[in-house]
Amino acid sequence: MSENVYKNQLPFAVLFIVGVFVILTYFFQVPPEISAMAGDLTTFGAVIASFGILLGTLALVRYHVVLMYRKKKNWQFSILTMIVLAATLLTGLIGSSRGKDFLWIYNYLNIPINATLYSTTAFFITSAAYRTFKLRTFDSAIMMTVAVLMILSWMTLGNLAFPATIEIGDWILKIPNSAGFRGMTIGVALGLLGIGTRAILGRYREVLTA
Amino acid sequence: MRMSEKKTLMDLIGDIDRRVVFGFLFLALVGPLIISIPLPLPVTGFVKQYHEFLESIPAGAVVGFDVELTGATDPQLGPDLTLVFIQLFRRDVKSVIWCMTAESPVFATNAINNALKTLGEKGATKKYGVDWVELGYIAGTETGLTALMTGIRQVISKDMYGKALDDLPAMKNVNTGKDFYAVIWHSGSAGSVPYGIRQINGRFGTPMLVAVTSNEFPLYVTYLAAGQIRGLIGGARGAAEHETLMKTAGLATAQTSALALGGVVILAMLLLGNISYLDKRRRQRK
Amino acid sequence: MIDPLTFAGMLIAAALTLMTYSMLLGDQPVAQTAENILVGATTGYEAWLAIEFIQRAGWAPVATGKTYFVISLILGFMMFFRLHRSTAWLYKYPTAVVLGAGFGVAMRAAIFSQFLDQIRGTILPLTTPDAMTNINNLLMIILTVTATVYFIFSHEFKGPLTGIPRLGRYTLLAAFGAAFGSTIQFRYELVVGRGLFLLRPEIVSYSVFFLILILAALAIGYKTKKITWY
Amino acid sequence: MQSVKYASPSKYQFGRLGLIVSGRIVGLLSLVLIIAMMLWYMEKGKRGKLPRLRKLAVIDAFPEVVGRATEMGRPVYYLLGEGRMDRPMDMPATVASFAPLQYVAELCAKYDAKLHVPTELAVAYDISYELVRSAYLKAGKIDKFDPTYTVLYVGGYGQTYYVLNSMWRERVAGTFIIGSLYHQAILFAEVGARAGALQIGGTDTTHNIPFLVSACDYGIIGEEIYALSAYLSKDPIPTGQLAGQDIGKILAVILILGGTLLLLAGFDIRRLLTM
Repeated sequence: MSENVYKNQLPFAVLFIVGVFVILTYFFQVPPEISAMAGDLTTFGAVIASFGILLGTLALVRYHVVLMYRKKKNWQFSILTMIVLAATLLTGLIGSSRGKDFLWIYNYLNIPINATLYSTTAFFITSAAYRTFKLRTFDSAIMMTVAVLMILSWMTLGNLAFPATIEIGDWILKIPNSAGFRGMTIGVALGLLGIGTRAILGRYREVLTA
Repeated sequence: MRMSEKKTLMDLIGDIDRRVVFGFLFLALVGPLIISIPLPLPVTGFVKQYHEFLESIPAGAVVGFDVELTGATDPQLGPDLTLVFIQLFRRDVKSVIWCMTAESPVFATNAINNALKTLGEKGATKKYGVDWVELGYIAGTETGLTALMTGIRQVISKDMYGKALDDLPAMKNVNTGKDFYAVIWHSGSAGSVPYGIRQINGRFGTPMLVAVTSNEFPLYVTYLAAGQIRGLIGGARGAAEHETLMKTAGLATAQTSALALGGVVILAMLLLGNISYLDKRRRQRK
Repeated sequence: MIDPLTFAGMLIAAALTLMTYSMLLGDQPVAQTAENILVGATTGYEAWLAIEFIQRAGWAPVATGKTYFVISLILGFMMFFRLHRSTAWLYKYPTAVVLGAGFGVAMRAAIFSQFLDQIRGTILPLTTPDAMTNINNLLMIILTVTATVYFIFSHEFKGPLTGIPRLGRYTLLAAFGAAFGSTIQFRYELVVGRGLFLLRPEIVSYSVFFLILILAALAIGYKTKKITWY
Repeated sequence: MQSVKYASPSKYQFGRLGLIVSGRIVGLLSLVLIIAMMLWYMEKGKRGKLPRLRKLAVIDAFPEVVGRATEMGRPVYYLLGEGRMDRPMDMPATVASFAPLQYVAELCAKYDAKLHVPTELAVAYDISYELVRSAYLKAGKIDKFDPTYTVLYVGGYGQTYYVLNSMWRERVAGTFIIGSLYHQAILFAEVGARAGALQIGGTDTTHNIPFLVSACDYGIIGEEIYALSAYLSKDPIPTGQLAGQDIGKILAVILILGGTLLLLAGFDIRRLLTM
């Protein structure tokens, strides 16, 4: 067997077989054991991804160790990262993911920063709107007008000033908004089918770096 | 930035530093929580319907109560949950509470304690087991709910605090979804409302009232139109309207004022940006 | 009474919340501290959950008789061969399984929920008793069709037909505007939520203290040029 | 969103065919039709008959972004978003992002721009690492590929925060934000814009497209991210994929318009679609 076969061709064969198997077992009447196998393959995927996470974590640790070892700029922060990382893993090891200490880290370190980070989107949306929503072209005028109408429709002061905004807002959400996103959803589904077909047939070589 | 001599006012309002924008927005969103700014608030038909249904529940009736709050959705739904308990206790309606999310029971307990505190003397007369029962966390999402509504005692025999259900007076005539006068559903963004619509309203015809986060609100309007739910409240805005109807200005009202001021900030920024842009374009054309 | 550990947690959470908001000023040590804590905490969290998942979904079935689950463990382990360059190509096999299973499920689901259901939802009656509903339904059909046509790649519309994709483009822009405008509300509510947390009676005095501390530290930093102001 | 409105197709029972699971017949037919059309056009492409494609302005912008970064001597960031590889409905957008990633890596290697690919996605991390590495290897500039830094895994939401701060820190000059993005979309795009980057952004998560479209210099809308790989590919055959997709769109339009007309005539084909 030449090197190219098991390095580049066989993986695509595996991709093809797994993909076609999962699709066919869904549409055709097959014994329950076989359709269960298709479900198990998805679980396999998740298990493999979990190994991938461990591998990635190792790479991140290596990156920070290199930073600390070479005393690169701001290397002190890497110590902090590594301490928190080690503490999280250690509390998990001691009491599992339902343990008190593990949850303490999750509740008081992960959640507050994460929720705050999520909420900063409010600020960035506002500044993005200020920076880009200009009456430059007809296109941007449409987008901006609809956005302003939507803002007025959820704003209590907007409702008082223009009582019609509530109904206009509902109508925009119900008709043009759903129509636009529906057209887009149909397109996305077809794009997904297209790229999936190509990947399964081995015509999308980038996915396995071949 | 040293070029400011040459800049006109129009240029300045078109190029405000983003940190200034952030500052204004932060003040607008957090300020009203510290200093209460009462802003006028129109009450929508949705909330009126919700409120009127609660007012129509006869004293002594038992309602089911599903609470799905989490840390993330508590700011939006918590105020209304407290409000509903105040209303139920005031009207001497009994409630049976269950949760299908593991972290939710504590939020229900908190809301009840807040309601009892707000009611003062009337609150002191309310007793656990007589006026409300907490069943705690029920596993299994829709399947779990189906089983619970088919026969509560087949699923659990004790409440959250380990007391036998048969010792609790409020549970005396309650065993299935049919035995509730109504079911109130406080859902986060878990999207559990359809379970209730299928398994309680669909099977037994028990009326349902629903409170959801504001981003989920549009999804459930259709159920209201179809009569599958009898009242719908969306996010803090809905709770604030409910507060207006109950004549108690609280957290939800403060939140709604904050949102209104936030809206003013973004509209003002859009206006300034466009005035400056149009002015620039006019000058360039000359 | 709150137990001390919970209380300490809430104080830390309040401090971290304010430190994270300082990120809005630009990159500086206060925000970097919060960043590095979050990187450590989430990477650790994900890694530990991955270990538990491997144990639960990969190893437990093997132990209870479904021996073929050992394949998932072997495939997973093959990922580690990437650590050495000469064996790196072995990672392609597990990756192929992930891609195959993923695309299989995605394709079979998309054809229903994202394709047929959307079509079904757009076939609407035009002869209901309510005239308004009829107009809305007609608009819905026209706008959906034009928005779909907008994405056609292999055909360029010419002459009066250019109006079709153009109307589709306007529909999409209106939808974008609507999503933009309505999302703002939810995002503002998130800030309000964080504000309510900081203002909880038991920690509000500490929040103010942390805020002053952070602002003072940043002011000194910017004043002494230790931190650059962009 | 639709799942709330419609019951899953398998709930409907319209007789039983022995071979095909009931409720999935129309699905299978449409899937077969669309895939067959793709294969047909790919076959045609092999014989040199390629469909003419409409221009996608963003394609020409790729070299521009990298070239500008080279001139300024500042880095290029490629962000894959949060479409986890073990979640089938999120994964395709991430996979669609690999072809542009390879292209960007090739450009960066060619023009000596510094590339950074931080990601929170486990398996995608491995794939992009190998992709970027092989691009540098082919360009003969493997010394420019930093094995610990160029492609970096940062777990969970820590990645968002890391990217935001480091985009500022390094004064990023070009960002590519392509994949399945949720709330990260506006964060990345706006911070990148403030840091002075030229940006290309696209996602298929419908409600976050507006933020990328408004905050980036070049927007890629919905389905276009799946088309990118075909546009960028040097192999002419993948364009057949796009022609096949177009047949799918025409099928959708015919079904919608025809279905409505039939409904006017009193015949409801919506029931047939759930067969």
